[in-house]
Amino acid sequence: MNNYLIVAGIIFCIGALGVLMRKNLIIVFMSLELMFNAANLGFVAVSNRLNLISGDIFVIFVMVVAAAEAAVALGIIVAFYREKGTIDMDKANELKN
Amino acid sequence: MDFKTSITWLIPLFPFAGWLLWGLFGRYLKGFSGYLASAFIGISFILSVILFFIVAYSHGFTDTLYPWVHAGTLKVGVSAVIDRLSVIMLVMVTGVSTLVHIYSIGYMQDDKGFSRYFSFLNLFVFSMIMLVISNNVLLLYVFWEAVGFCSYILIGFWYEKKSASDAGKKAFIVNRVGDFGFATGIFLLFMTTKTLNYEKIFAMVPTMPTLTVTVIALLLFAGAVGKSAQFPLHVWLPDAMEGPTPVSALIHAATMVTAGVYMIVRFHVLFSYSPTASEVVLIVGTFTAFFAAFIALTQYDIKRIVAYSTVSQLGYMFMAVGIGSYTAGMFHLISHAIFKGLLFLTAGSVMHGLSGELDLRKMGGLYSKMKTTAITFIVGGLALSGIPPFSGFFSKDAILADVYNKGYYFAWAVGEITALMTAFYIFRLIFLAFFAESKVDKGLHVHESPKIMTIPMIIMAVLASTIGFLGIPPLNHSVFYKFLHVDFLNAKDFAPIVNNMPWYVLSSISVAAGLIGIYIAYLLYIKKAIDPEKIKNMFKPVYELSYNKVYIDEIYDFLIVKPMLVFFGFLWKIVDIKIIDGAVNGVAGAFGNFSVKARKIQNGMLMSYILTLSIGVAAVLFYYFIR
Amino acid sequence: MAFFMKYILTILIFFPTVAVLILLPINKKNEGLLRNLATLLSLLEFIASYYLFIYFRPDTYKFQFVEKFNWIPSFGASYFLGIDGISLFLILLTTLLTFVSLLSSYRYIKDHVKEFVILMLLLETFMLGTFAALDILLFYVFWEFMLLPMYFIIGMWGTGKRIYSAVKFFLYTLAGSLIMLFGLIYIFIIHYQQTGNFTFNLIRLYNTSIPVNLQILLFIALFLGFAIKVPIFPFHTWLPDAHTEAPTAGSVILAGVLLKFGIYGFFRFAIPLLPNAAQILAPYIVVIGVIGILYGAFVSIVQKDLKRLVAFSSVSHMGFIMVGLFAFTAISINGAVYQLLNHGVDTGALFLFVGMIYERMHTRQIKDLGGIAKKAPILTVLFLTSVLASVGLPGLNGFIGEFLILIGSFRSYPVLTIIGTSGIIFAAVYLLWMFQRVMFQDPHDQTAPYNHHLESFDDMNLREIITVLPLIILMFLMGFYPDPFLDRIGPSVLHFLTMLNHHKIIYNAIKIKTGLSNA
Amino acid sequence: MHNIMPAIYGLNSLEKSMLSIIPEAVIILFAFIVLFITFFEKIAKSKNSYYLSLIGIAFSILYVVMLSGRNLTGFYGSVVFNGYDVFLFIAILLSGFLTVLVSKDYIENFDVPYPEYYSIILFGISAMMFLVSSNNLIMVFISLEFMSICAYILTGYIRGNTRSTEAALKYLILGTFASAFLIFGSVFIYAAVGHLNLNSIHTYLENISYVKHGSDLILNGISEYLSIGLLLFMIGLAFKMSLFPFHAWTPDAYDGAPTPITSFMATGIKIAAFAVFLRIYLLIYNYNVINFNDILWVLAVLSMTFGNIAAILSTNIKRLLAYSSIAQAGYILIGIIGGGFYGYSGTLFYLFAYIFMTAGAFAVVIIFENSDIASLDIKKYSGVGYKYPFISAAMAFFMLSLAGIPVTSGFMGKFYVFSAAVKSGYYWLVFIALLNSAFAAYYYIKVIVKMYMPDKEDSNVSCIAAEGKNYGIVNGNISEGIMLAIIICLFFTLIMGVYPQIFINFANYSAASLASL
Amino acid sequence: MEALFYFFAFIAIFSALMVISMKNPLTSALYLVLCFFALAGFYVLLYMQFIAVMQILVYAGAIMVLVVLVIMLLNISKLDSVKTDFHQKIIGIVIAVVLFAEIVIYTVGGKTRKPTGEITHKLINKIGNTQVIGKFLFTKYTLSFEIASILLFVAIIGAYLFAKKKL
Repeated sequence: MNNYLIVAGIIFCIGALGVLMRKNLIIVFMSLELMFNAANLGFVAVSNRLNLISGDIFVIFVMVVAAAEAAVALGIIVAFYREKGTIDMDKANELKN
Repeated sequence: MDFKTSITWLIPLFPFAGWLLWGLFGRYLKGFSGYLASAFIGISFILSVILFFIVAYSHGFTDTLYPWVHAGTLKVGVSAVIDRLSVIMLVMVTGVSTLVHIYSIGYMQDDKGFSRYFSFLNLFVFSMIMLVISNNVLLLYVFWEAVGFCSYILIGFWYEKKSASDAGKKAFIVNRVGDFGFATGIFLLFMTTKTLNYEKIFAMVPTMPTLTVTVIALLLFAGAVGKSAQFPLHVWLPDAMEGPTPVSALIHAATMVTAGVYMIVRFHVLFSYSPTASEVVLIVGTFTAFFAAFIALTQYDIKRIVAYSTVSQLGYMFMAVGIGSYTAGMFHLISHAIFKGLLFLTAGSVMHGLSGELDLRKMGGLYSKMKTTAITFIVGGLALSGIPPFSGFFSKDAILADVYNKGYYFAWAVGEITALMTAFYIFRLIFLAFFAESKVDKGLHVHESPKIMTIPMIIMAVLASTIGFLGIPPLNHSVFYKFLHVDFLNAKDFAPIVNNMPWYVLSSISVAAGLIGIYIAYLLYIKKAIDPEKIKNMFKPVYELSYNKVYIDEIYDFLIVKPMLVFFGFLWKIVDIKIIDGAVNGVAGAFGNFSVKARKIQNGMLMSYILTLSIGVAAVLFYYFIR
Repeated sequence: MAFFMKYILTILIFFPTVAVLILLPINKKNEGLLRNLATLLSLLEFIASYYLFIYFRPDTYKFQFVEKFNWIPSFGASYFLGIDGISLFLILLTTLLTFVSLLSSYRYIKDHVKEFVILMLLLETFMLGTFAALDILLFYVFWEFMLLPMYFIIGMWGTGKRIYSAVKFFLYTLAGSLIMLFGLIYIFIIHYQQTGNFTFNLIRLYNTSIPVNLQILLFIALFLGFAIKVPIFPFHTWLPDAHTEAPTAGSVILAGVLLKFGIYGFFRFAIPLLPNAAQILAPYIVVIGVIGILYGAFVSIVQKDLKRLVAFSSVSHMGFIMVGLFAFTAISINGAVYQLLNHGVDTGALFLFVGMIYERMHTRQIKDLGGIAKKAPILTVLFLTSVLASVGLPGLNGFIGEFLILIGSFRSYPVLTIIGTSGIIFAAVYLLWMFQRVMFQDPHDQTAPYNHHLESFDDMNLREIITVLPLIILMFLMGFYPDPFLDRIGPSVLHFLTMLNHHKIIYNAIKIKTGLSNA
Repeated sequence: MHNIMPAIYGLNSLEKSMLSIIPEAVIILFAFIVLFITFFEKIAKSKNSYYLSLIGIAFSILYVVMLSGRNLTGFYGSVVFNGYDVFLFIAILLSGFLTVLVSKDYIENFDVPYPEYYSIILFGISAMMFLVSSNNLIMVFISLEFMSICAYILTGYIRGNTRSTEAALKYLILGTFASAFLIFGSVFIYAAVGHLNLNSIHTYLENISYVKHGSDLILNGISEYLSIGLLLFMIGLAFKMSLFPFHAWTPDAYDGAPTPITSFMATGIKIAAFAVFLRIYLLIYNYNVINFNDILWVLAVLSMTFGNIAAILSTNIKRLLAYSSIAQAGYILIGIIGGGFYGYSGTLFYLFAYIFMTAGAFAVVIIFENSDIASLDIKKYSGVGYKYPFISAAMAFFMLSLAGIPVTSGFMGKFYVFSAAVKSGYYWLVFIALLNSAFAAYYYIKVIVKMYMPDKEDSNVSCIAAEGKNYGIVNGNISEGIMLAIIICLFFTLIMGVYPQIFINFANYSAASLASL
Repeated sequence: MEALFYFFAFIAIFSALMVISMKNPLTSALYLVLCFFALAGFYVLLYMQFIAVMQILVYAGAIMVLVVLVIMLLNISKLDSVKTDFHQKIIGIVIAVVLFAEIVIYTVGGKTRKPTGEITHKLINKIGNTQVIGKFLFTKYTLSFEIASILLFVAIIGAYLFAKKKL
């Protein structure tokens, strides 16, 4: 049982590492998706272990949210690209201090 | 209020009213205010005389006008004590004041501050009267300071002159130094006795520990040192001569400066229970007498010479009270008031005649041109030198005799030497001013003063030559002694008479000293038997010392004033601005610096924001680990 | 009339606010009307406040003219007003000085007149409220809001580094107040823990018993708040800046009323709420007070700016008052309270004169002044009077206060008092020296260029004379006849000491000192 | 099969469920109505959407008021509606109302579609309300995300404005990152307790046996997962509450977003986040071995200190307010830490007070942005106090309220939460908070200084130089809406400072329902 | 089962690592799809075929297609060589490692609650997990479901607002 959670944890951390290290917004976004998926895995595993179904339901909502977020995020990335001509995270530096 | 209390309160009322009237409406009264002021004081004088006789033929009394300060256990009223001591002072103060007022009408005639002058002169008289009659220490202290204030105002009367306003300020501040001691004495007195009323205090003195009494007495004496210009606080008096001359006569010779002596006499119970304190009084008095006379020897400013002689004569008075001879002290106080007042008035007359010239080196031969002035001046000089039958002879002799008879030989010797020096310097002045060949500017029209000035001078000269007879028969048998001694019965006889040298022996010595002094002056300045310059060169260092007033002012300046100013500057520039304010601004600045740092976290880089967030996550999770 | 007497405190407090509402619709161009109306209304307020004096009963220590309504029941806060002998005079002083400073500003305040008079009147409301509040929360609300109008007055009409000064004044005192608030909340909570109900009622909070160690901490918290307001050395540095840069009216109010709040806070709040701590810490505070006396005096001596000199003299005077208050003897506290009033009158007057000189000479640097005495005799005499009152010349008010403080404190702290007494020498030094340089000094002196404004220096006009006259009269009245004042202060002071003595831990130690035992 | 299924709703129970979400439903309804306006090109540009939104919010408030006093649970315990919700619904709706009011002036300066804008605001409001009333983790998660997505869209709403887009981008990346932690945390909570419903979790934790472990009480077996889950969950919420160090998005997003939206974020989102945190805190966090107050303590101190210190040198008014909102979050947290009925009531009171002072300040900022000042730079505010007396006075008042000067709601709120914390023995926390408020006053009064005490050298950059010339508002007049918003804010800020008792009663009522859960 | 678990675990972790380390976003995307498939495998192992299918449909199908579309649309096969801040990278790695360590330590150390639920995988298999999920989704979680729909709707509006060049 813990194995699943450990795998979930590892994937979550890899996702976090990706967010931390990468500057390409698309890759960062994909890393975020990884993190969400890690949580999904955890939910399904726990739900299975506890003989419950609510975790699985949660997963469905996470997916919905992920989809919605993907739409908005990609929209913003596109808009950003249109304005700056790049999807480098560091170019978002107009607002500071 | 019966008759005598009404009179008591009327005496200060007149000058008080005068102050307000001339102060507020002086500009409408013009020259008239001088006459009115003199009249007011004159009335006070007459009332004082009446009161004198009332007291002389019945007994003293106390009266409270209204309750004044009432806080906690401290209850003080505006109240008066009328006994023989205070009536004598009253008569003296109002009498001399009346004469000086009249004199001033002439002297200040053309001054544009005429009304202001009389206003403050009246205020001074009021304060002095209140000082004399006050029945508790607080009231005494109030008017003690008030006379100081009037002195400040009147010294700085011609404020446009920097030296005048400086002198006024100096007088006030030096007096404050003395008052600081005086105030502390009052605090201690109140702490020990829980009252400020004279009678209650005096009733408790015998039960108090000697040390306490000594400390209190010495602290009070500090006030007297300031007010009566004794060493080391004498520095203000010579400078005070920047004021109008009648002011010098009234305040800096006759009345205010004697307040210190009066105070000690008033507190005789306290002082007599502390031989140590009395001894200090004696030492300070003796030293000052000599010291001031020494400085007076070489001065050229006539008013300053007379001023130093005042300091010196006050020293004599302190000698007297220091050995418990309160009547002798008071006697000298009265006679000194008259002859010194006279000297100042005449000096003023000289100035008047010479259009304000004060330097001896620019005078000479005035006798022929202003006879009245000269003669009255000589009367004063003789009285000062202690030549019989002038008053100074009787009063000074009474002191010196007591000093000798009570066994203070050294003090006596110093007193005699001082007497010699006194005679010398005052006659040096007389000879140089009136008899030596004239060095007056040719263009100056030298003239005798108007009647309004000379008449008070003549009256005073007459008094100076006659008042001494109150002092016969000599010593403890005199009229004066018998009259006043009643008030001193409570005093402890701490310095009993140990010798019984006949009075005439001692008197002869004194007179001899005086005559020798006069003779030396005669030799030097009239006969020119000895060249003064030669002597000057012979004793160059001593001469310089005397001429520069023993450098006391310079020493004060160097040791106290300058270091203090540097220290204060340090406090302000370094401690206040750099350290305290610096700390405050430093804190503010530190926040500014933090802000710069904090804003670096917010550098606009998404990467670093993610990093911050992750660090937060790691830290929060770590908390669980170390919990 | 009955209504008036019943709610007199509320009416007095909020009358200026009503006055503000009256002034609001007036066009700001109409400066004359605004000025005159505001001054008139403040005069009315002063006259109305005189009723307090008339109907005040001097024979009791109890709070009078009490009004009490629920305000925030959840916190136990109420609208609770009342005055005793001390707040009575402080209220009178406030109404008087507001009138005086409004009258004094006719010449100085030239722009934004409307804002100025409104702020002054608002300030008056809050000052009065602070003095009358007997509910801690209410007190605090008034106390802290009071900073604002003052802050605006300094910042908007000040001179030189006015913004720096205003901000410093605001932040410094605010920091103190907030630390004080901490202490007050703590006491409030302790009372809740002991009795189970919330209350901010001061009289009930007096009965809270707090462990001594905690008391000391809390006292330090309250001390910081009040000490900064007083201000006591070394928390004084906001004062010279604020005073120096503020407009005359601001300086007058600042010195005359605002500085009183610190002492008032000690008297009303810090000491009775934390009596044991107060007694334990008193010696240290007296030491600080004495340092303040001397420090203020010393630094005043070397000041070059006229206003700054007067400001530092306040530090010195406040030192005296602190010594008097913390000596805990009936006499010294009477003196301290009396001196509080005196300081308001004297320093207020000094600032008025300084302001008049500044208006005419356009400089405050002492070396650039001089020769004024010749031009303006009335100014000279009146200025001298207030200088002397400040010096503590007998016959004027300053003396009585100082003397009572010193003679009272001497019992408790002889050595310190003697050191403090030397302050009276230095007071004479700095004030007289200042006076001499400003009024007498030869204007053609070589040390500074000739100030051409001296040519057109005119003597005080009628308005200015009326402005200072009440203060001058008070100086003499309070010097010659202090009884009506001391009579009313006395019972409150005695009650204050009795309260202190009820706390028995150090009862015996201080019993002898206070002089109550043989009163 | 039937034994594992939830009971079928009766008609009554469905009615009750519907009743419990009526205020949200009304808002959503109006959101759709507003959105439909888009279809009609002609009226799309007009003010209809603006008025419709206002009406919708007003209706919703009406329903909340009508429903107040009821204690409803709906949708199998997914949502609850009780006094707590009444309070917060009104707070959120007012915040939304103010946002809509101030939006019109601002949004008309840009070439963007209006109906969508208002409709998304309405959706956001409904999301917040769902968040507040949600009673299981799924609801919490989904409404939180709903709210966030609305916020992302609104933040980047000004198309073609690089600042706006950048703000949205930063907000989105960071927000999603934080959400990931939140959801990963819920995995662990779920693993530990096996429930998603907050009440069930609460009941479970209440009945579980505690084991003595050293000096700690340890929940039987599940403490590790529960703790880590709660910690991660808290991070997600702390992000929305913008507590240091999860604050990083705040200044940038606030700065770049359209100003009305900044106001919306600063008030609505913050309140909703605090509300849900408070609920979960009370139900779950209280029952764990970790003393969460220790962490919150540190977060509160760091937030206020960072917020205040960073704000000191800010010259951009929106950033300044953003930093200030971080600091304010720290103050609000003190109420939660202080705890107890008193503390929760204080927190709610403060939240309520906070809406009006912040929204008011932003409203003034919008006016200034639209006027001849046309800048967010505080330096440009030099001397506006004389030019716009009323608005400037209002601004000064809001600043003072934020600084916590008496006679304002800010003081009462601070006083309330601080005394609650003192009551619970958090002396140092309160002490630090008070010191913080002391130096925080600096930057609040800095604004006032600029407005009323212009420097001489400032005069060339400020409008005061042009005093005398008849400068008007550049982009049309100040509309009644924004003035109304300012007046509402002023009114509440003043009344809550002078006579707060009614609001305290309201907060008490609300806290009582919260505590009775 | 064990073997399958480790197989999927290996693929999932490996592909996840590749996602974050590939230079080309397109490659990353493909690895992400791989990762999703591995996760779907996990779900199957956990008797949640419905979720597995959803995973493929929603993530691999919808979201990833969207991502790839965007990549293509923006024509950014490679990021311009951006200088990465070295010490930021170090700190990033350190933090990630710490996070990783913490999460793994806690995960290993913790225990779940004892299974008390009734919906065992046998039951699910008996009824069919689509039906179970559906029953719950439309009863107990109706409201969430409805909100999710609105959420998607708003997200569509948002995406449309952002992505459209000109309205």
